[in-house]
Formats: sequence, structure tokens, C-alpha cells
Amino acid sequence: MDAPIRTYKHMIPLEEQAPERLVRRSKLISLDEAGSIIASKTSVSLAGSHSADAAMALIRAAIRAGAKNMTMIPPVTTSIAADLPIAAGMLKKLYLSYVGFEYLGLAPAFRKAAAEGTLDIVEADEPFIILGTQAAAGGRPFAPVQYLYEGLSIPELNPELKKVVDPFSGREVYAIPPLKSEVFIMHAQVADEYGNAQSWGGTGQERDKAKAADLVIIQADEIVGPEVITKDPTKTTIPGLWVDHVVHVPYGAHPTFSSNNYAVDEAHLKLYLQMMRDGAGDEYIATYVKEPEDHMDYLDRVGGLRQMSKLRRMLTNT
Amino acid sequence: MDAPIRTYKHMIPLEEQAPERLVRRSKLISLDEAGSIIASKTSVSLAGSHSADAAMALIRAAIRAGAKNMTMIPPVTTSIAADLPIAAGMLKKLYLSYVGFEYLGLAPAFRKAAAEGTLDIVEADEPFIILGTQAAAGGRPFAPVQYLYEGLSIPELNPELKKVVDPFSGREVYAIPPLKSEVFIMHAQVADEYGNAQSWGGTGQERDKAKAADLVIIQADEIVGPEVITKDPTKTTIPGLWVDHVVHVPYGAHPTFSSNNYAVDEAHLKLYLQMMRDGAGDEYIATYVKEPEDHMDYLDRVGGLRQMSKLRRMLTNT
Amino acid sequence: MAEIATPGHDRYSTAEFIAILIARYCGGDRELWGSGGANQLVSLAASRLAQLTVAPNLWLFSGGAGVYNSKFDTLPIGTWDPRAGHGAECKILLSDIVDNGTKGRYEGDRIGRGGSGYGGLQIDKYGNVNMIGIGGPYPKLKVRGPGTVGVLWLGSGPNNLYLEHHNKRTLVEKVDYRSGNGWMDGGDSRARTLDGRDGPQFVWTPICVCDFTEDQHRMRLVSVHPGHTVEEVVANTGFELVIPDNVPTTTPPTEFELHVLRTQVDRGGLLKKRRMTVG
Amino acid sequence: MAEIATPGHDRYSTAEFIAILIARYCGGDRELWGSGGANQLVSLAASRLAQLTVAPNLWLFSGGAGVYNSKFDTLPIGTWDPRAGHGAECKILLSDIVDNGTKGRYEGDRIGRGGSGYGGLQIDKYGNVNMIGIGGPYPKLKVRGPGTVGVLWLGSGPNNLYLEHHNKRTLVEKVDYRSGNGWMDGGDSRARTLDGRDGPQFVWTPICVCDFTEDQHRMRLVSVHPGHTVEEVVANTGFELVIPDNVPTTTPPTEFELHVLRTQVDRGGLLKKRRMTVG
Repeated sequence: MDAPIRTYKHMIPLEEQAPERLVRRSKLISLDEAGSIIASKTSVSLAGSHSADAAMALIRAAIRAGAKNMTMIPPVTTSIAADLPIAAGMLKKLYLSYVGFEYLGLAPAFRKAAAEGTLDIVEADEPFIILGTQAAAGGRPFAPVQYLYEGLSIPELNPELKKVVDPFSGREVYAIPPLKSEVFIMHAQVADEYGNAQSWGGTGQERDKAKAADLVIIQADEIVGPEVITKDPTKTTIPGLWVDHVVHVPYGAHPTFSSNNYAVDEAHLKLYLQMMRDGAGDEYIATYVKEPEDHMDYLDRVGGLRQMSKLRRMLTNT
Repeated sequence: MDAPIRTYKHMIPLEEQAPERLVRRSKLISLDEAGSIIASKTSVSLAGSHSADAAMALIRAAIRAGAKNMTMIPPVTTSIAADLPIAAGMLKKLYLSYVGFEYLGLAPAFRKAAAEGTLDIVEADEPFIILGTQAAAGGRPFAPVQYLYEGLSIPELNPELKKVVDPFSGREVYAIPPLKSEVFIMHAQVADEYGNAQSWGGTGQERDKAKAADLVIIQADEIVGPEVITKDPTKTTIPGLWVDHVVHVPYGAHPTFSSNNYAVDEAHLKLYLQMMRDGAGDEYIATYVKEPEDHMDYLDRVGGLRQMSKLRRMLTNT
Repeated sequence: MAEIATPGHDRYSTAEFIAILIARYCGGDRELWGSGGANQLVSLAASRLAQLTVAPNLWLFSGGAGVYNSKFDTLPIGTWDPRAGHGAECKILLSDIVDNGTKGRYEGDRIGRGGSGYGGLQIDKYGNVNMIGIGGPYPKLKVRGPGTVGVLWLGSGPNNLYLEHHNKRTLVEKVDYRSGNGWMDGGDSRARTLDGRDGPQFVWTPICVCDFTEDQHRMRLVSVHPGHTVEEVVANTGFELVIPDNVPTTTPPTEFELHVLRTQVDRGGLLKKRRMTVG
Repeated sequence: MAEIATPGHDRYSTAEFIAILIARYCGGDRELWGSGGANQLVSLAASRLAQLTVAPNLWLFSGGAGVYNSKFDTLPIGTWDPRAGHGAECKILLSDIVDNGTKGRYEGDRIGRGGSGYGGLQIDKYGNVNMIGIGGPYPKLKVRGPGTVGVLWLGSGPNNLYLEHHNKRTLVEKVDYRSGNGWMDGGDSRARTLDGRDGPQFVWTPICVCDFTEDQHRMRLVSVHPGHTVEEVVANTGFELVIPDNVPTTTPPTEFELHVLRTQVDRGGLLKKRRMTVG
């Protein structure tokens, strides 16, 4: 056979193609690398639920890396995972469903930015975010809904919500636009270095958000070997082939819950709220986001191993 | 307080409302009852994958109960679960994605009905069934898709596929109609009497099909106690509150696989195909569907415990 | 605005009382969908209490964790608290909840609705709810709300409203913005717009219980809690409530009810600490 | 129509050979999406073989069971065979696959496409596929096909075609019905219609390998399997194949390749028994 033909791989026996060592590529990168990648994007989506399972380490890394003027597609309910980025000037635009601290109070940075008009708020809600994400996950043009927005204020306040005529009934219904993001970041309890991840809590928002994103970065409390993952494939909530990068950050969801791993640090959330309300937001960001040399330094600043062990105990104890 | 007010339940203390014994209602019914319920409907949807996890016991019960002229929304790929109902005259209309026996050959009853024009075939496919079911699961008016049906024959052959103008791009895209069913029937490996079910295999079609149906009936190889279900809530693929009735039928998926429980009975599938091709379809239906006194009698006719144990072994052995 | 301090409050908190009222409301044999929303601790406690006493077929949902029928005896701090998942029977996806909501039926109407409660910045006489904000013109809001989340599911069918603060700022003639459809503009406006879906049934507040009139669907006083008066209710409501001739006192919590609540549902005493106000 | 019996077939079966060809094609460091469709046993075996030898980052998908990276050494009877799940790393939903397909990208183009293969009742010179039926007018078909399933995913991006029977009834000038878009009507017709998505790359048949010309995207002969000739290929193809001056013989399977295939992928010898025909 002559040379050009050899360029057809099916003509080359496997043993001739076989590499010296057959090595599966690891997707592990450093927290700082992840932060720079996120900061280089214009839109980010998040998972988690309220003050649980937020990708806080990645968010702090992105702020440290100088993330600015980004659009955020948050989980349908969230607290510090949206409020801190707003305080740090990371966000220009937010799809709003719920941002608040519930029994601890309202979200200070969010309310300040809203009052000062420094944040572009898209008046959204649970179905807008979930169905919009679902449409983007499948590259579908929009998500039609009926008997939902009729009579509500959102159609007047949210210009991204349009109308379309249902070709089957002839009735006018509403159309939610696809919500894609350039990067999706999430917290998982365990992941392997190939991207297979187990999120033990949450509400499954992460699956469609991963499919709706150009790039997926996972932070995991623990990196485990393949034998842990293959023990039960149904436990893998995010298949590795959906994932670009994995970052190892023990207690990376702090100060929020990591489902079945450690509890929310309520005292730290109260400290955050107090400092934000007292106009000491920059000091908080300096102390807990910008100055820490690395994630372990951050953990030391919030109480170190003693505090982390207490948070683990709080969860497993009930 | 005067009497009428007492009709407000919030005025009546719990101890006065409390029943003698606080009993949670069981959803268990007999296979014959289930068959009659299915036979009383006009449309049925199925889950499973090819010759795996088909709700065969319920299908045989429905035929026995005289099910006729029904519309079937099958799993995207299936074999005897669609071919047998066609042979028995249970179906008037079929949403077609794939009906065949793969390496064992084509589907005899399906091909015969197609040739004789006795079956109304809707030319569908994987996305038509999955996205149509998804729309029905949410009571949404339709599912828009683009860059999918352009250039294909299905838009010409399937009048249920329409066009709609995407209000965001102004482009014309296709609209898949919602595919609801009056009853959804499925096979599960285990279920509790309250309807919480674990399907160990399959491709997750059962979740949206359950939500898209007015009534849900589950057949389970085993009925387990709550302690098995609560051991790991993430194993419950169908939440009990989606379910109306549960039927206990060991080896109920025979002659198809029950994932991780027992193997397909290839010899029986070959017998089925042979009899159908030899014009002995009525004899097959008499012997294996209509004459058996109950499910156990059916199992005896197909080899009884000896054969079932072999099928279990075949699966766990590999 | 005053912390509620009234006769009986040495014996129970208003939050405990409302939880017990909602639990009573859930009584019966029917399959019910209980609780839901993320921060509805009172409703969550009520559903668990009902399940343990009078509603064996109630499905207790912890929305934030996405699980059904948790077996907790210590109330979690939110339905998103992973501890809300203790002993659960199944876990669903948020998209399943969205499917229920857009379908306007909970599991195909197999299931009634029990202790699901919605609150808001503002609620008007037809039970419409506002979580967006107060004042305007939008987006220049005097008070920026936290967002609508799932309050629009009020439109999906017959739910209930729940208020932790009973005052004229919250109970207004007309909401500034509408995040959730109550009976809309009254009469048959809701039935015409939302495919005949039923509207809100009851309103639980720190000082009274209300429902809605049969035809106009205007909010109507049903009973006033012990230690409070019709006059107090009227004085703290920003619109004209329908007041029947006979307004009884809400049946107070019994020892049995408080005992079960405190020993099998809220061992941590979260509801004791819950802050509710009037005025 | 003759069972293939040619020199070398005492040493290997055509199915084994095609599996090895597809495995070679998958060689490289890139993340690949391998196999997929329900009854693509040859493609499944090829993907597993490639993963074990030359494609460490290939994601082996068993479509019917919905699992990735099974560790089987005995080929299951179908990708829906629960045994295909042995040692898998994750399980996905069919709706995830539909999302990939409608998005027209496999995991956002992170992932290339390896041993995914589509066959059909008919395939034409532009690689369009028909699974609906032969003859007409519809629905009066001479041959009723089993249905389209996921053949339309051919339109989602650059895939490959795979044929178990090479004859004029299957390889036709123009398909009677189009279930899957190949290069459509050739030229830039596909790019214009499907948002620039790339079309089929290679065609694996029992007697040869084809690809498509760069401009017109017409099917072109690349290599002919040992024991077969260009003339035989032409005689059994229902349209005019593009024939280059130099058509080499497909490199036959090596002992190493057959050894790994038979000891680590297909211990049950399913591919040995697989029936393939020419003419």
C-alpha cells in the first residue's frame, strides 16, 4: 500500500497505533486555574439549593481571578452564592428566581445593587429557569407554556418572555427562551478524575445545567478512585463525559451545606450579613476571598479543622 | 361554637379526628383487576427497552380482559410488548419508533397488520416519543425542535407533526404534539405496596410516561417492605404518589429480561416468532394468554420454576 | 409591629398553633400532597404532624431537598436542609415539580393538597401574592423582594396561603405586582384565564383564619385566634374583609396536639422560636 | 444473496473484521463517543476493543441500557441487555440522548464520534438512510421497515454508516423514504439545511470501506476487503460509486487484534456467528 492510504486509520493495525502506555486523561486542575477559566467567560450557571451545595470555592476563585460583568443563571433558590458575587462586582446581570437568606434575612448586596440600579435583574422564577435550561440543554428554540404567566406581572417586567401561537390549539401561549451558559460550575460530594461525579443532595438542576453549558467545572469534597464510582453507576449524577474540569476542594461548599457531608456554617453566614449591612463588605471580601493564599488558608480563616469537624458532626449527628 | 363551624376541619382537634387505627392505604390489586382497568381505557403507554423490562403480565391480563382498539405509545424500541397486542387485536393505532426482534428477525404481527392495513401506524421516532411525552408530562402545549426533521420523510408521513414560528429567531421550526395516555403500565424489579418502585434497568422513559398518564399501574417482581425502599431513596425511580395500582407478579416480565433479575427467554421468543409466522398466532394466544388460569399457570406453561431459575442464573452468571 | 404576646402564649407559640391548624385541615383518608416550598417550616411541621395523627396517606414533600416522606422528628432548618431527607422514600427532580406545576395537577389529580402554603410581601383581597417588590415604577422599587420562585404555582390549583405577619402593609387592597394568581380579579376571572383551575382555599395568619366567598372569591374571616378580636383583625387588614355574623374563636391547641408536635415533629423547638407579628 | 465465504474466513468472521476496522478508526487520545444505538453489536465490540488498545478516552455507550464504560469481556446480546451494564461508571436517561441529538453536539463538541454506526433498509449515494419501508405509495409498502428509532440522529453531526448486507437492494440510487439525513442531496445541501452540521464520514460494509467526496459528498470507495474485488463491489452497488485510481486492499486483522477481541471483548464469540451477506 502507498503512503497516503496509510493516513486512513482503519488501515493501520491496532498494535501499530497503540501508545507506549495507555493512559486515560485526568481532568483535575487547580482551583486557581479554574478561577481564571471562569473569569474569562461572560456567563455562568450554578446548581445547589438555597444555602446547600453551592460551588463556593469556585466562586471565590473566580472573584480572585478578577471575574467581572458576568451574567448569572442561579439555582432557583440561592443565598450567598449570588449575593457574594454581586458584592464583589462579578455580576452585571442576574436571572432572578429567589435570592435571600430566609430566616436569617434578605440578601444585602442584592438589595443594595437593586436599589442603586447597578445590577440588571431579569424577573424570572422556577419554571423560567428550569424550562429555559431544559430547552438550552437540548439546543431547542424555546419552551412553550400555558396557564402559567397569564395574569401575572412577569410578562410585563421580563422582555425575554415572548408569545407564540400553539399550532395545535391555535391559542396564544408563552415562550420561555433557552438559557445557555458559557460555563456551569457545581459542587459535588465525590468525583473521580475523569469527571464522573456524585451530588448527594440538591434537586437535579445540575444535570440540565451541565448539558446547557459550553464548559463544565466540578468542585468535589473528595476525589475517589474508579472502584467507588463503578460500585453503583446510578449514583453518578453527572457523567464524566459532560465534564471538562475537576477541582479538589475539601469543604469547598463552605459556608453552605454539603449534603450528607457537613452542615451550613450559620455563624459565618451571620458574620457575612453583619459585615455587608455595616458597609464592611470590602473587608469581608478582602479577608475571606482575596487575601487567602489558597483554599486551605481560607479554611483556616473560617475556623480550620476544628470548625470543619464541628460542621461534619452537626450534620451526621441529626 | 355552633354546628356549621365544626365543618371547618381546622376547628376540630387532631385527637377528635384521629381514626381508630392509622392505616396507610395499600395500592396492591390483583392482576385480573389490573387487566380489566387497562382494557377499559382507549390509550396505553409502555416503558422498557427492546426485549427488556416489558410489562408482559399486565399486557397479557389486558388482552385476557378483552382490550380492543387501543392506541399504544410504546417505548422507543420494543419487540413482543407491541407485537403480541397487535396479534391479539388489542391495538387500533401505534406510535411507531421501532418494533422488531433484532437478530431474531422482524415483528410478524406488526408487519402483517401493516401489510393488511389493519393497524393505524403513526410514523414516529425517538425524539417524537420522548419529547412528546415530556410535553404531556408537564401539560405543555407542544415541543419545538429545529435542525431535526428538515429533509426527512416523517413530516410528510406524520400529520401530527406541525410547524411553528420561533418567536425568538423568526424561523419556522417543527412542533411535536404532547403524547399523553389514559394508562401507563410498567415493570419494576421491586415496589412497596404504596407504589414506590425501583426499576433497575431501562432508560428512564418510565418517569415522564408516568407523569404523562392519567393512571399508572406497576407490576413488580417483588413487593418489599418500607425498610428496603427507605434504605436509599435515590433508588426509587417512580415515587409512590405517581402510582395508582401495584400488582405482584414474580417473573412478570417473561419472556423479556427483568434487569439484574432474570434473562430473556430466547427460546420462547423464537417459539412465538415461529408460531406467528406459521399462522398459529391464535394458538399461541390461546395457550399462553387466554387459557392460563392465572400468572402462575402461565409460568408453568413456559417451564415453571425450573426454567425461571435457569433464566435467573443466566443473568447473574455473566 | 408587635411580637405577638397574648393569653395562652405561655403555653404555645403562634407558629406551633398555625402548624396544628394546618395539620387539622389535612385530616382524612385521601392522598394529599403536603408542604413543598423551601422555607415553609410551619407547613412542613404541619404535614408531618398530620401524617402522624390524622392523614396516613399524606405525601410529605421537602422541596429544597426534593424528597418525599422523610421520617424526621427534629424539624430541619429548611426543606433544603439535607437533614430533611432522613428516612425518605424517594427523591425527585425539580423538573418533576415544574411538570406538576405547568400541568396544573399534582400527580394527575390523584392527590389533593394539604399543608402547602404560600406567603409574600403583599397579599390582596382575592389572594393574589406579590414577591417582586413594593413601589415603582419598576425597576425603581421602594422594597425589592427576593424573587418569585414558585409562588406562581398558586395558579396550578387549589392551594392555601400562609402569613407570618398580619398587618396593613402585607394585606393590601391590590398587590403592586402579581407573582402568584389567587382568585385574580374575583368572580370567574380565574376560571376563565386558568382553564378552570381552582384558587386558594384558606389563609392562615398569626391572628385568624380566612377563606374566600363562593361567588366573588373575596377573602372572608372564618375564625379568630384565642386572645384576638374581630376588631383587631379588621384594624390590621388593608382591605375590607368579609365578616360573617358568627365568627368563632379558633379552637386552641390541645395538650395532645402540642405533645405530639414537640416530641415527634419539632424536638428542637424551632417553631417555639419562630417570630410572628401583628400590626 | 450469499453468506460471505472468502479466503481468510477460516481465520476470522466478517463481523470480527469490521469491528477491528472501526476500532482502528477510533484510535487516538481524543475523548470519543463510542457505539450507541441499540443493536449495534459490532460497533459496541469495536468501541470496547478500541478503548482497551488505542482509545483510552473513548466513552463506551450501551444505548439500550443507558450506561457508559461497561467493563464486559463477554459481548452482550444487545446494548439493552442488562449485562451491558456490568462495571459501568454512570447511567443516563434517554432524554439526555435526545438532548444531545437535538443539540446536534455530543456533550458540547467536547467529544468526537467513534464507533457509532447506522444501518438501514436502504442507503443511497449521499449516505441518506431509510428505515421506514420500501415501495409505496405510503402506507402501502412492499417492505414495512421496523421504524426509524434514532436513525435521524445522523443529522446531528459527523457519524458513520455500517452495513451487514452489501447488495443493490440496500445500496440504492435514491432512498424511497428518508429516516436519516446523510449528505442529503449532496453539495452544500446539508450544510444549508442543518446549520452546518457535518455529515457521515465512513461506510463500513462486509466487502469494502467507503467515504464521501469532499465537494459533492458522493460515496467513494476507499479500500476493498481481502478476497474481494472492485468489480464485485461495483456489481453489488445500486448506484455509481466514485472509484479512485488506487484502491488498496483493506489491511486484514492481525493475530494481536483477533486475540484481544476474542479474549477481552467477545469471549462468547457472538461476532463469529454474526451473519453478513453480499449480493
